[in-house]
Amino acid sequence: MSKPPFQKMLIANRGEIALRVIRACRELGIRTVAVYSEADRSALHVRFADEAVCVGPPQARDSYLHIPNVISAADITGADAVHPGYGFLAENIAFAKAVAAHGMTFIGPSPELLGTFGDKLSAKDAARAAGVPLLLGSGGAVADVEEACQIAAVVGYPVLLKAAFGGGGKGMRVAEDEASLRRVFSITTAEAEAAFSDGAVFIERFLPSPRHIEIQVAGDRFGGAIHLGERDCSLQRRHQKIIEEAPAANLAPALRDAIRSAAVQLVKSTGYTTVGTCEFLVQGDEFFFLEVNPRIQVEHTVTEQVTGVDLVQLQIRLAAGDPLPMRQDEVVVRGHSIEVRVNAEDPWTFRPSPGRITGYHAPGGPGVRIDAAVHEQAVVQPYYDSLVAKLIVTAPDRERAIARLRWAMDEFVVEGIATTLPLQRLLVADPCFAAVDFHTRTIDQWLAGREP
Amino acid sequence: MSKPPFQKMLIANRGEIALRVIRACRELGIRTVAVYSEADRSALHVRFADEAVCVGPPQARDSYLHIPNVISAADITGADAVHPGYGFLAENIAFAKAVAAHGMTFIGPSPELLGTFGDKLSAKDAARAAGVPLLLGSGGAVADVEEACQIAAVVGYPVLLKAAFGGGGKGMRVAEDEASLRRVFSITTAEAEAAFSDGAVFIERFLPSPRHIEIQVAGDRFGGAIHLGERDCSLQRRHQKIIEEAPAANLAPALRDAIRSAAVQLVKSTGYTTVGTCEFLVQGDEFFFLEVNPRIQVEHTVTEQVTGVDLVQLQIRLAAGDPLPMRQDEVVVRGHSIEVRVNAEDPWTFRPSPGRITGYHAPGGPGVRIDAAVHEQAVVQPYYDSLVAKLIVTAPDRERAIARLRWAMDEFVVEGIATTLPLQRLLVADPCFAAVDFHTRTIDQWLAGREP
Amino acid sequence: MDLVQIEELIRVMRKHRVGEIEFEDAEIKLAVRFHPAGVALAPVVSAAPVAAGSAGPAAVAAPSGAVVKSPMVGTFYRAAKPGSPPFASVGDRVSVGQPLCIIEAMKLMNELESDVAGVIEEILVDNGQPVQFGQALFRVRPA
Amino acid sequence: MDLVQIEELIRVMRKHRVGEIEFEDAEIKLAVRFHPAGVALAPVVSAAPVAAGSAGPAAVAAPSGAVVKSPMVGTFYRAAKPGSPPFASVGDRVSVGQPLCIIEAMKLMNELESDVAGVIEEILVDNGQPVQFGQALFRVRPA
Repeated sequence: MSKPPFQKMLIANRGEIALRVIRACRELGIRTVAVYSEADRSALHVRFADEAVCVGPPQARDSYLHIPNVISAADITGADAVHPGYGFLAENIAFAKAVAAHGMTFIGPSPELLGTFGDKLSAKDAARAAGVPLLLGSGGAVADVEEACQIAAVVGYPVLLKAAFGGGGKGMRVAEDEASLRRVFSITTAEAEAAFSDGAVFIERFLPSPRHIEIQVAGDRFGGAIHLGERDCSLQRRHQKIIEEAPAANLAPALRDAIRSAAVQLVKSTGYTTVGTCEFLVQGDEFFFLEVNPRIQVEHTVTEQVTGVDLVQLQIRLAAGDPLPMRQDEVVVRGHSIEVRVNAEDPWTFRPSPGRITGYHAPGGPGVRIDAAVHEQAVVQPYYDSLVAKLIVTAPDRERAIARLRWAMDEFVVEGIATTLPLQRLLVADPCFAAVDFHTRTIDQWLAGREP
Repeated sequence: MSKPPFQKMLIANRGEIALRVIRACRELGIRTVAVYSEADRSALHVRFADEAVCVGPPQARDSYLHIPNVISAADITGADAVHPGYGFLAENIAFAKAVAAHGMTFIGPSPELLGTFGDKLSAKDAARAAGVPLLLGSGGAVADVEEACQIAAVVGYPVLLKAAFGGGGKGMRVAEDEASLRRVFSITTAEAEAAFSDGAVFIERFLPSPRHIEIQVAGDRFGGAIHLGERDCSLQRRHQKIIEEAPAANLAPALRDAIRSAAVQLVKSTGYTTVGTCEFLVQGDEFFFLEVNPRIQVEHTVTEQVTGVDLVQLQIRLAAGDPLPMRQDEVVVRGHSIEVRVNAEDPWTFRPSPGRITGYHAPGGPGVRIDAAVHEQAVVQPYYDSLVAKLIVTAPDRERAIARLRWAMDEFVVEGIATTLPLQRLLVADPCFAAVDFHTRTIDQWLAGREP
Repeated sequence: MDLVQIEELIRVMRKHRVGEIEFEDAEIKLAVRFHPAGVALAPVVSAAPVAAGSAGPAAVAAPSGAVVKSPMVGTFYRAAKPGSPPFASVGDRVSVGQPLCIIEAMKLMNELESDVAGVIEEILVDNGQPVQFGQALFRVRPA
Repeated sequence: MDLVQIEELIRVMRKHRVGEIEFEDAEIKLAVRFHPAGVALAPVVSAAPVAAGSAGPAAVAAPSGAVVKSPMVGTFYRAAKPGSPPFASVGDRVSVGQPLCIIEAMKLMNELESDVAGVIEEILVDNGQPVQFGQALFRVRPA
């Protein structure tokens, strides 16, 4: 086996992603250090790492997000690299800088790149500079209805009118044409004034039924940049992805190629030296830049399944300064993979459902991969995110992947807590799923229609 | 999806293979009927099948092996096909005939083929007729020391002298040359006389360090026959396989091709119309026919992993009369896969260790497949075989598969019963495993050396 | 062994007035002792699960009838052939060895004989219905 | 087995008036004994968990000292710098707010002040040794 890229990796995370990184490190010959809060003493990432350091009480801000304790844990164990996973400190510039200041390697982008992509405006600037299409809009608050109409004429109807300080779908209105824009403008500003004490509104082109398509990318220090195909993550509940797949189905080849090329172009133009994801919205035959996530993502698994590339190992090797181990034409997408996120949440209200898992059986068999960090009698803590397990199925084609997913979901037993599985079983059984007839608002609309 | 090959499948088995068949049926759109003994009321194959029928008390001979009850279970549920799994009734000619007599399809070979391969002598005749090399020997008991010497001269030294009624390694002696054969002949016959009340002895060429190589084959009703590569199952403990892999490592390409061709030739010559395995012993650059198993095998999984072919679905489709869905040149072996059989046995004495599983965690993550039918609080019954779970890892090459297997075994937790995992962890960590320096006697010798 | 099981053990000890138990297997080692004073147990009246003792603890839930179960998998028929009178009906008095029904299995008609004497209280399976091994067919009040 | 379960076990013992339980498995070894005074148990009427106090059985394992724990992850130093005398040694009397040691974290020296007054009974970590969050550093007998 080739020389390990690092000697000892501190994993600044918990749950399934901590286990995922431990597994990658074991294959690379890197020793591992887990960190844990007092609530996670008996967690699997603590059990399976070579060493473990308690970094604080249960609350994340005092433990997993507590930079001095996490850095000190790396210091006292002599780690030479730190993997942040996703969430927690993964996109924290201060943390990335502290890791470097302590002579360790941060498994991720440079602090500069974190800054570029952490800020929405600079990320859009980077995309614009790379020639990547952006969703047109006012950019900031519009002064009055006349300015709104001028912008809308450029953006094209329908447009979305959005309270600057709104959120969660509140204070938004769609205008089909100029007359309707003039009509709803005053209502929306008045509502915004009443609800948020600020009447400022934005204007943006409205996409009625966009798909969320994201490209997995990777770059090295030698200017190399490739994509590893796309994922379709349109099935979201209030912007939270719950089913993802690779490749995206029913995407016109020309459009698919254009999106992939745009992502590689963007990565190349920013001197990107790690793995990451470029996210886009796709409506009809158009696509628009959304954001770049310069880290490993929850749904990286489906890309691993269809490309055969271990993205976490690739990420670690790139951080060590290795060149990309393959050319673009060596990346082959083969088969179809679907991931279902099993969250400890009420399937209809999405209210978190922490507690003890009293019964647990994960499916196995051909084409089934489980990334989880739970077991029977494990406690899903109320302090952290609600992801319990990822069920990933892979088959030669999408139809067979769906057939596989159906039995795998039926075999997945989690007792003692509520999970999102009942909702996902219905979604996957719905003809719209097999027909790829869905977009980012499908689930919310479906749930809204279900309520009465 | 294409039309299901059958409407309803009765699965005349239990444990992981019953679950494996249920999963294949679900993907093919076939409804499933489980059978179970009174000891298996809460077994997973009962839970995950569409229907389940109790066929008798715990003892296998009164339930899973009780042909009238199993056939009646198929009758009363209206099944149109019966899958026997492996073990139990899988190679029982009377059962295969009864299934056909009741108008159902047996998922396996015809009763005639079962007969051909169920009898050692007729199987050897078939192999000989197909031009497949056989291990030379006396075939039957030798009359006296002079005949023994004549045969040994043809067979070539060293030869193995074997009491006809011996077993389990008793009453066997190796002779290096004629002088030594003359010396041990009288001792062996006398011992056989004393121990088994019959002094009859066989003579056979002795292979000092053979590897067990088997070829996965498949044939259809239209004369088509292909192989799906080989497996190396040399790591056995008293003829019980405990670690298997595909493809076989360090096998000279010419030898590998010769074995594969011999297997296909054998299948073709017998009009084989199902999936199965041709087993061989390989010593140096020679190979010798051992037997044909005309059924799905425990270790079929590693072949599935490296070929991407679902062997159970293929077996079902062939039984329905479908032609082979691929040509030989479309079978591509890609990557490397290793299976570890986790048995409920003392790892050193191999004494069965039934009981309740009080703690259970199976590994997950990239390249890990688990075929099991247990869970925390499940009871491993004393009535049936001791296989608890199959851990299968797959990676781009053997070195990475071994690295993956190591962490996966370390993460595999089974509490409350003893399992073979501690032995297998040592074996996989031993340099001889990475170096492919092993044969069918390696484990027994290794355990013998360990004893004092 | 968990708390529920330990409490169950204590209940069994109380029921049988056992003063001390020591237990050990591969997994656990457990000892439970009531105080030798012995009297300590006598005055317990309230709360506790049992109290039963004094009167006649063995008067446990006596099942009201015997059950005849299917010894095989097959199809249940109440009569020898369609149109024939049934072998047995509710209210009939049956003796040991008397045919109760037929189970058809593998195209063979197997007469099932009663292994109890008594009165048929209930027939639990409809004519022509499939039955599993061990499935309850008749409830018989022993006589 | 955690505190909640132990308390539950004690409840079960009281409910059934069990005098003594010893339990051992791969992870823990536990013994619970009510004092044999016997009388201690007799007057229990209320079923409630406590009542304990009066007699004296509740004089359960009073921990002999307070423990000062590390509030951060870092490296433990007994003195301000190499060669300096340690802040505190076994037998020293310390007051609340008095520095006990230094925890070096992210190259910063953090003085740890005592939150109890008393006499240092034991120093649980060697000089220069790494410490985790919540790790016990000093045992102090409160005064």
